[in-house]
Amino acid sequence: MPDTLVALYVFVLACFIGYFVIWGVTPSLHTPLVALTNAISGIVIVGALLVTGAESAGTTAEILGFFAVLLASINVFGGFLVTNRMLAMFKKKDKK
Amino acid sequence: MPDTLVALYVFVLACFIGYFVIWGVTPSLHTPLVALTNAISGIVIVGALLVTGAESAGTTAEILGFFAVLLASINVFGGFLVTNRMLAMFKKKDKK
Amino acid sequence: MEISANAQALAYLVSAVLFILGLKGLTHPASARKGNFFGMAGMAIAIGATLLGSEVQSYGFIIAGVAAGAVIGSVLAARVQMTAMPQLVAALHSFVGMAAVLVALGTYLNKAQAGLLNPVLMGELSAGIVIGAITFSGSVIAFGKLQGLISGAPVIFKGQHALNAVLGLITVGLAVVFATTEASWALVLMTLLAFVLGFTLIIPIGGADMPVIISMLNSYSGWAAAATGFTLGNNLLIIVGALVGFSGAILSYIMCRAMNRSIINVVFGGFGGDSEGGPSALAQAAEKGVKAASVEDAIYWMEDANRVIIVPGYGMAVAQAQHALKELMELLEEHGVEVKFAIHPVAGRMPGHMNVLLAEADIPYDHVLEMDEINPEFATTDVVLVVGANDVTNPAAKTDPSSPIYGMPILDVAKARNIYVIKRSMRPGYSGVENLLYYQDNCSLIFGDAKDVCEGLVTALKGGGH
Amino acid sequence: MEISANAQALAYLVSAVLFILGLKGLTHPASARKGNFFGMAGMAIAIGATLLGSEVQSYGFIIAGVAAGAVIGSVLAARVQMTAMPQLVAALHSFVGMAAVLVALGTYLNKAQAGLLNPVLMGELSAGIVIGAITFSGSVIAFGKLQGLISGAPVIFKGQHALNAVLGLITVGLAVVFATTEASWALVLMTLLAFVLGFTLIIPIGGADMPVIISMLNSYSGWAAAATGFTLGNNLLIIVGALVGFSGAILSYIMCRAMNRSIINVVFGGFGGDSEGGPSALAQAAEKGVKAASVEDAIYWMEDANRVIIVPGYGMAVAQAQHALKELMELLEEHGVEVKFAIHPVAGRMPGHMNVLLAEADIPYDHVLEMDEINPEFATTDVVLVVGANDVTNPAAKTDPSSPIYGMPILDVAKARNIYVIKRSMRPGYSGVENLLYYQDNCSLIFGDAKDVCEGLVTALKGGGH
Amino acid sequence: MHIGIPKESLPGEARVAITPDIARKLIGKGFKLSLEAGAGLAAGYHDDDYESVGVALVDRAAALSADIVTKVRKPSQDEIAAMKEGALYIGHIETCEDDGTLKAMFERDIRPLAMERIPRISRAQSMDALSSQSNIAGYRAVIEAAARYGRFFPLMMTSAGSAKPARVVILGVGVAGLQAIATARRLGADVYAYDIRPETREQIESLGAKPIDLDIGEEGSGEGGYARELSDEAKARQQELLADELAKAHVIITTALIPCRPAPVLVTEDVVRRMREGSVIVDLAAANGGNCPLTEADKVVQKHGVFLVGFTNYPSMMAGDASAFYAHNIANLLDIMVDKTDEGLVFKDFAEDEITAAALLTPEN
Amino acid sequence: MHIGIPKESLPGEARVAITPDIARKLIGKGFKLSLEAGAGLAAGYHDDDYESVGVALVDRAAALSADIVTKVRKPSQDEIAAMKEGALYIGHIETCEDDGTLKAMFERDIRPLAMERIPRISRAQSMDALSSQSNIAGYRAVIEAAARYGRFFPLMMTSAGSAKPARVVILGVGVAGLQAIATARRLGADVYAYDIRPETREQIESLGAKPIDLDIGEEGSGEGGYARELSDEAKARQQELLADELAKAHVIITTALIPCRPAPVLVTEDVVRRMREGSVIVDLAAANGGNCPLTEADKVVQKHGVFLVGFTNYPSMMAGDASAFYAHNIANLLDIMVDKTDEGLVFKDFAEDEITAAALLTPEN
Ligand SMILES: NC(=O)c1ccc[n+]([C@@H]2O[C@H](COP(=O)([O-])OP(=O)(O)OC[C@H]3O[C@@H](n4cnc5c(N)ncnc54)[C@H](OP(=O)(O)O)[C@@H]3O)[C@@H](O)[C@H]2O)c1
Ligand SMILES: NC(=O)c1ccc[n+]([C@@H]2O[C@H](COP(=O)([O-])OP(=O)(O)OC[C@H]3O[C@@H](n4cnc5c(N)ncnc54)[C@H](OP(=O)(O)O)[C@@H]3O)[C@@H](O)[C@H]2O)c1
Ligand SMILES: NC(=O)c1ccc[n+]([C@@H]2O[C@H](COP(=O)([O-])OP(=O)(O)OC[C@H]3O[C@@H](n4cnc5c(N)ncnc54)[C@H](O)[C@@H]3O)[C@@H](O)[C@H]2O)c1
Ligand SMILES: NC(=O)c1ccc[n+]([C@@H]2O[C@H](COP(=O)([O-])OP(=O)(O)OC[C@H]3O[C@@H](n4cnc5c(N)ncnc54)[C@H](O)[C@@H]3O)[C@@H](O)[C@H]2O)c1
Repeated sequence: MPDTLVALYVFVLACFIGYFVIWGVTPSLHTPLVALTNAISGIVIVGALLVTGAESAGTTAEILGFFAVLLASINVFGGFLVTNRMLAMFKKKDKK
Repeated sequence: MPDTLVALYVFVLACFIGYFVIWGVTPSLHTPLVALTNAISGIVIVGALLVTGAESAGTTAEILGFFAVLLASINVFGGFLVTNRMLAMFKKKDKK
Repeated sequence: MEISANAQALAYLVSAVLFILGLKGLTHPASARKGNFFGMAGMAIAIGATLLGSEVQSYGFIIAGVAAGAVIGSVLAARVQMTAMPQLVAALHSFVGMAAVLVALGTYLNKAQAGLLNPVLMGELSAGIVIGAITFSGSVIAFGKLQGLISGAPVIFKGQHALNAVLGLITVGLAVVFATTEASWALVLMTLLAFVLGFTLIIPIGGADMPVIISMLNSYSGWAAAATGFTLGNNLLIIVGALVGFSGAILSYIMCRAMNRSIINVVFGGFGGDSEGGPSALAQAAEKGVKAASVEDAIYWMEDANRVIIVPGYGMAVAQAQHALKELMELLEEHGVEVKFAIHPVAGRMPGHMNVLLAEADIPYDHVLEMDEINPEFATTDVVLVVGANDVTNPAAKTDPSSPIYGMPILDVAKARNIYVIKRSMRPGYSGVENLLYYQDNCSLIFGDAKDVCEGLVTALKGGGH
Repeated sequence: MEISANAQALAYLVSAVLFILGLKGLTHPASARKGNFFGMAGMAIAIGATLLGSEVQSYGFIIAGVAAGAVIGSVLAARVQMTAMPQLVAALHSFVGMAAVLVALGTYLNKAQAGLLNPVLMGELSAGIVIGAITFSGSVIAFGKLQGLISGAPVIFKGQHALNAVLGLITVGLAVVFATTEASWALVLMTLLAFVLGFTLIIPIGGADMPVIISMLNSYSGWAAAATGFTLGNNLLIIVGALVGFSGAILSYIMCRAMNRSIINVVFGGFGGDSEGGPSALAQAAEKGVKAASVEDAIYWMEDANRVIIVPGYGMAVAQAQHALKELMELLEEHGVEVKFAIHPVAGRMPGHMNVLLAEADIPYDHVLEMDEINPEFATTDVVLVVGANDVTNPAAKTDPSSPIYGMPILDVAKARNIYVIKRSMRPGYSGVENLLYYQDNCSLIFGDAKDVCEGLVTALKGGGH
Repeated sequence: MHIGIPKESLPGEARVAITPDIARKLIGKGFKLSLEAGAGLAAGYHDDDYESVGVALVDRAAALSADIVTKVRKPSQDEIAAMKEGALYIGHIETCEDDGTLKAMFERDIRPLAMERIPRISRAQSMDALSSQSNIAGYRAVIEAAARYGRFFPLMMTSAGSAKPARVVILGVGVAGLQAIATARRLGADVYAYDIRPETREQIESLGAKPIDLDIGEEGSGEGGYARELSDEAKARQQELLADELAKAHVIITTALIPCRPAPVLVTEDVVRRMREGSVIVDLAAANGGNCPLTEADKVVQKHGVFLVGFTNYPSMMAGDASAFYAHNIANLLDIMVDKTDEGLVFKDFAEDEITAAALLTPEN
Repeated sequence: MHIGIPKESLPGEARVAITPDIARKLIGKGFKLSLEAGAGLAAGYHDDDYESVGVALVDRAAALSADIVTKVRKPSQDEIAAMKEGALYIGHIETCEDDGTLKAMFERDIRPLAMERIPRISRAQSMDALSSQSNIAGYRAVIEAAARYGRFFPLMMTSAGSAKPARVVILGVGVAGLQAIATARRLGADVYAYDIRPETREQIESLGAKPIDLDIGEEGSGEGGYARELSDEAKARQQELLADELAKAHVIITTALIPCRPAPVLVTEDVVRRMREGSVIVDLAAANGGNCPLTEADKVVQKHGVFLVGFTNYPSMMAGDASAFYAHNIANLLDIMVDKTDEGLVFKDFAEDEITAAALLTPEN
């Protein structure tokens, strides 16, 4: 199968998973869930790495890439930590 | 990506979909759902077709394949029709 | 006409999507028929794309096979009695299992001929054969049990789990031998052992658990298809196989949960003891030929009914289920269902027992009718829900002069279209006589405390997944 | 160390699986922290595998970028006030959007240099740029509104939808021009227009709807990542992008449903009229700075509480919610929660109003306490559920000598750890004065008819998804 | 077939054996009905109502000389004397103590069907006047108690302080006791109940009240759903164990009866002395000596600060519904007694049906 | 500060102004209490109970000569004469019709705090004796009705036929009316209610009863939550529209009052005539002329077959709880009237607090 077709397969299947995965989320977790999804969307960092680190990358691309890496990693680190802080509020005491 | 890896990707993603897809099924649909899943598992017919119709197929393979096609298509036809019959019982009258 | 590999791959993708939508559709009555249709469409596209692809070159056997299969399958499906459906599904399963075995063997032959064998491939082949074979013989046993050819009783023997474990290990060992040495004796032996394993795995399981087992075998057949997909490098088979495999497993789990059984217990028949404290209400009912039903079954009919009559009795009072009944009434009315309460003059243990409790729950007086007023209405009523009443609904009072309650006027519950009775057990009511109502075709029992069950009805009526 | 493409692909698969499990984990409080951990692990594996792969050859910029990003991100996350979380998330979104734009542009430069451009690729690039740019400027607006830099009021102007449609069409047109002609002016113009589009799409939307919009922008950023994945032929980006894109969309939908809003209305701010009959309860609450909560939020705290005190008032009587409260009490007790009813001497509209109704619902007398008995207990109570009571909980009676209810003894509800108040609107009670309780940090309002909400609490307490 | 309905002669008896509704039904079945003028008045049924459904209004003598005479209370010697020889009498006979009523009837060849003898089988429930009237007594007993109790029954938390709910104890959980439980619960009292028959425990709970458990070492279930008399030892134990529970009560309603035996003493004088000023005891067993020895039949007395209500005829206080129920019972009984033939209605053989066989008193049984 | 509690002198008045419980509280606050011996007996409170909490048992004269005299009912001329000059009197004064009571008090410089003048504001609710006693009247009215009604209140389906639920109509939905609704509903009656104040509609429903809607073309809300008098035209319309609803009723409980005005006539003689034999009307407005003109104050009469209950003092029938509530009201009022200083308790300026200002009657107001 050509790569584009593979990509399509993968894309379609992933869409279904995206559709199914979060039904039934507790409303109090809506905000943390948004935060986590946001952190995960920091996955563009992979793209940024590939652009920046590519052998063929020119300086312009490298600089663009640098900023992309910077922004994406702010998002990645900030996102996960924020999620963590939100979830910390959800720690419940044990019943006596 | 080599084919086997693609297959693995596809398999893993499909497993997730399989996991998610039927939660929340109404109990009265358990049996029809089993019947439909059964019909769908008749998809081995694709394998059977490929074996039987392969250019390289020897007679033994062809005969094996013939039986495989036969059995699988009994399943396919029988399965969908049975599901249909079960679902027909679920047709409810309209309220006056 | 022949289509390109890309076109075929696209068609397969469409087909896979249709199967997913099909399964999803079957989770809800409203979309179920569309779901089945999606399934059919997916299958048609899959078969069409395969036939039009470049791999398939000769059509003789195929046409013969499909034609014969179509005829046999359609006839079977059309002819079978509704009550024999489970058997039919079991039989169909065995076909899939056998087909998977045959496909794997055929692939082996083809690949061997083309000199394309390698350990990974042979491993995949072995998986296909073993799972297919287990599916086959397991389904045959299930069929036999359901059809009554084999005793439905669980066949439990000492060391059964050890035996299965040993058989399983040997089978895996043989698969390894085959994959690494290409020894065909290993292939043959493995195949045979797998058939035996299917037999020993399923034979211990009792008839009551067969629905779960069928779903489990379904899951196996999915995995077999997926294994076949790996051997053939066919993504459609992989997707659909995994889909069926995983959803079948989940469905088995869901069914167990609904029956309040542990899946481990069901799948490894006779594991641990389910049997403390005498036979369960369900078992007793099964023995007597009385139908047990779930809350969802009752709701399914109630929410679409024009009229539901609720018949409360002493059990409602014991369970103090009146408040839950009030809520049920309100919800049903929101669904446009007319709800009435039918009060037998001697329901409960004191005159007016039901009236006190229904008034406490604020059920309006105009919903509460006496026997004489309501009796003519039962015949045109869609669903009667009997909540902990027994003697006052017993048709024996009219038909059996030898019964101690003969001559007592009763509520004509028996004449309704569907009757659901809530009680905890098969024990009789105050008068100690058996209730003939429960043996009627249109009557099912929901076992449980009246309050719990009524609350369950309320939840189910509100519920409905996504 | 450099890893093979296959190893990298496997690592990517593992990473994708971890992301899926992470999202799934976040749907339930019990597994949420594990979910976040899965997400982190997935990200670490993804970054590691990428860096170790053969494509990445120079590390200077990368290390600088990651290091700086890590510091900035961590500091931001650690410093931000809990109340400013939504702004932070919006800001982070804008970064992802911009990163996606930059990556697409960088890819374009790299590919152009390597002479690998083709229409499909450029189409994918355009998609990445446009979606990324919309995400960026949209998020910036959202940030501004939340932070109070821009007015939170919906900015609705005539022809707004037409304008957006025209802008959108032109952008798509430019993308087509770019993909077919490689004209870089088209690329630049398209990028700029996309930024504008993000602005015009989000500016009309009111502050109250921002949570939904953030989730929606989240979804956009996912699609941007997926588009990038297509350009780079990177399956991980595709999977994760699709995952985030789709689940974000679903989450927006779920959030709208929970708020009883139509998603169309929210996303296209000011579409159709949501505005018949004055501002909604929620909107009013938001304006006044009162927290609204859902049934599930309350249940989340209640089911784990040691003690829950229920304070019924006239609203309970109006809604006739006593039976639902009884059921709630029973369920909570099954969960091991101690439940008490606190009766204010003048709750309702007649002496003993609450007593009559609670007795009707069979709530045992020993659960029903008078004000003087129960007041000392509030301070050590985990959750107080105020059901249609208002004046009798108003701290103004103690603190505000100018209040008409000053001097009336009240229930010390305000001292409890968590307070949930069920009422239909922001309207005051009998005395017509505003209740200061609602502005406390530990108090949230659940809007709705008391009976419906209490039944909802019961269902939620029984429920619990899969 | 001619049914006569004389006016009840017992002082204070307000019921009537047949109501206009039931009269219409019976006439429809082919009976001829004659009512002593004014017989229904005390129960709220006017002569006009009877006349309009076809009942003949007659004088006392005419009413008594019908083929079938039906009454609520046992016939007086005068009434027996006024009846036709060979007539059928349907009503209570109250046969426990022999006061010559039966003898007088048998002498005049009058066949008495005793309503209190209807067996307690499912089919006979609709003819069971004991149940239908006990039910009324149970309800009414609570109303009387509430009317005599100087406080609230329900819990009431008000800005002028709280009224604690009345603690009501019901002794004897037969038909009357159950209805008393239900009614007291309705009014919001805190209700406890006790009976020697163990099966009543679940029944008490089925009305939302709390059973009192005593271990008296004996079970009290007798025949036909009735209780049996306890041994003296068990009686003493029961009194002792009950005392503390009862002393806490604000209202006690006793309904404990054993057929044709003096009522068991459950509330001793000592208990009465320990009860709070203004408490109320309603003793439904007053006619049979009372479950409390201080009760005086047909009177309300205050002793040791406690009101003792000793009425013996609660159904008559609710004569409207009580008569309607009783008339229903009579009509249902008549239903199984006659056959419709071409020559009109004829009696069946009373010995053939277990219900009429049990209710019909003959010199032999 | 010395509080005297004389025995109520009005015939039939069983309440007492202070109960032992409240006496303990007041003594704890620093008051000295003297009770006329036997003052609490009729309400079930023994002299011993008072003595044990520190109340001095005194004779009538001593009780009347305290600094503060508190009673339930208005003071008689004798009582006023026996009081100390300059004393404070707390109790009902019933000031609508001027019978010289106030004049006599002012002459002797006695300062009367009228309980019925307590304003109906949130803070004063705990001192509002009108409410606390009306509440009791509402409950009791239903108990009286049930005791006089010869049938069941609840629906009862039995094997001896069904008793239909009593149709109860409550007229006037103030404090008493609401409690009557609640109590009748508890007993299982089919309850309808009507008031001219439109806000009562929701309140009626909040107790599960059914509001009766009439279009009389006028709204009845007056000041302070009270009703105002209707125009003659509206009155006539109201009577007419109500008639059909009322004629169907089996029990009517009327509570419609307008402060210091004759009670509005809601149940006409014609309606009474149309009601079923044995129906009951309890007229809580009997003291003010009655909502039904046939009612006779303080009597139960039967007219046109309907029982008319005209008692005027229901709280006294439940003297135990009524006294407790009243005593609570008094204590809460005393609470805001005095300051604790080193020299013991001293009165605050009554004009400063809107409650005491409103309740204190002076020659000027
Ligand atoms: N009304 C009167 O005045 C009076 C007086 C005395 C006797 N009786 C007699 O009582 C009988 C009344 O008839 P009925 O139909 O009301 O009652 P019934 O015939 O006694 O039947 C009650 C049923 O409720 C079920 N039950 C008990 N507790 C339950 C719970 N917690 N949850 C769910 N189900 C429960 C019992 O079955 P499980 O145990 O399997 O749950 C039983 O089958 C008649 O025979 C009548 O003659 C009536
Ligand atoms: N007890 C007495 O004797 C008496 C007599 C007269 C007056 N009062 C006065 O009445 C008040 C009693 O206090 P309270 O706290 O019980 O009542 P409240 O202060 O009147 O408040 C009732 C609350 O219930 C809410 N509500 C009404 N219907 C509702 C429904 N169907 N579902 C959910 N909520 C509903 C209302 O808000 P929404 O409209 O936003 O839903 C309102 O805020 C005091 O001010 C007291 O002085 C008492
Ligand atoms: N056809 C039927 O099925 C039917 C009809 C009517 C009544 N019954 C049953 O018959 C039974 C008796 O009813 P009843 O009301 O006529 O009884 P009853 O009037 O004879 O006695 C009243 C109650 O007093 C109790 N009692 C007697 N001695 C006692 C003692 N020492 N201490 C405490 N309690 C004592 C009895 O157990 C009984 O429950 C009930 O169980 C009733 O359900 C059945
Ligand atoms: N502090 C407080 O907030 C407080 C305290 C007590 C009472 N209240 C309110 O004061 C109001 C009056 O209470 P009340 O019981 O003392 O009133 P009341 O005894 O003066 O009158 C009883 C009822 O009769 C009604 N009525 C008068 N004329 C009528 C007519 N022609 N037809 C029908 N109904 C008529 C009145 O509207 C009133 O509801 C009530 O709303 C009560 O809730 C408030």
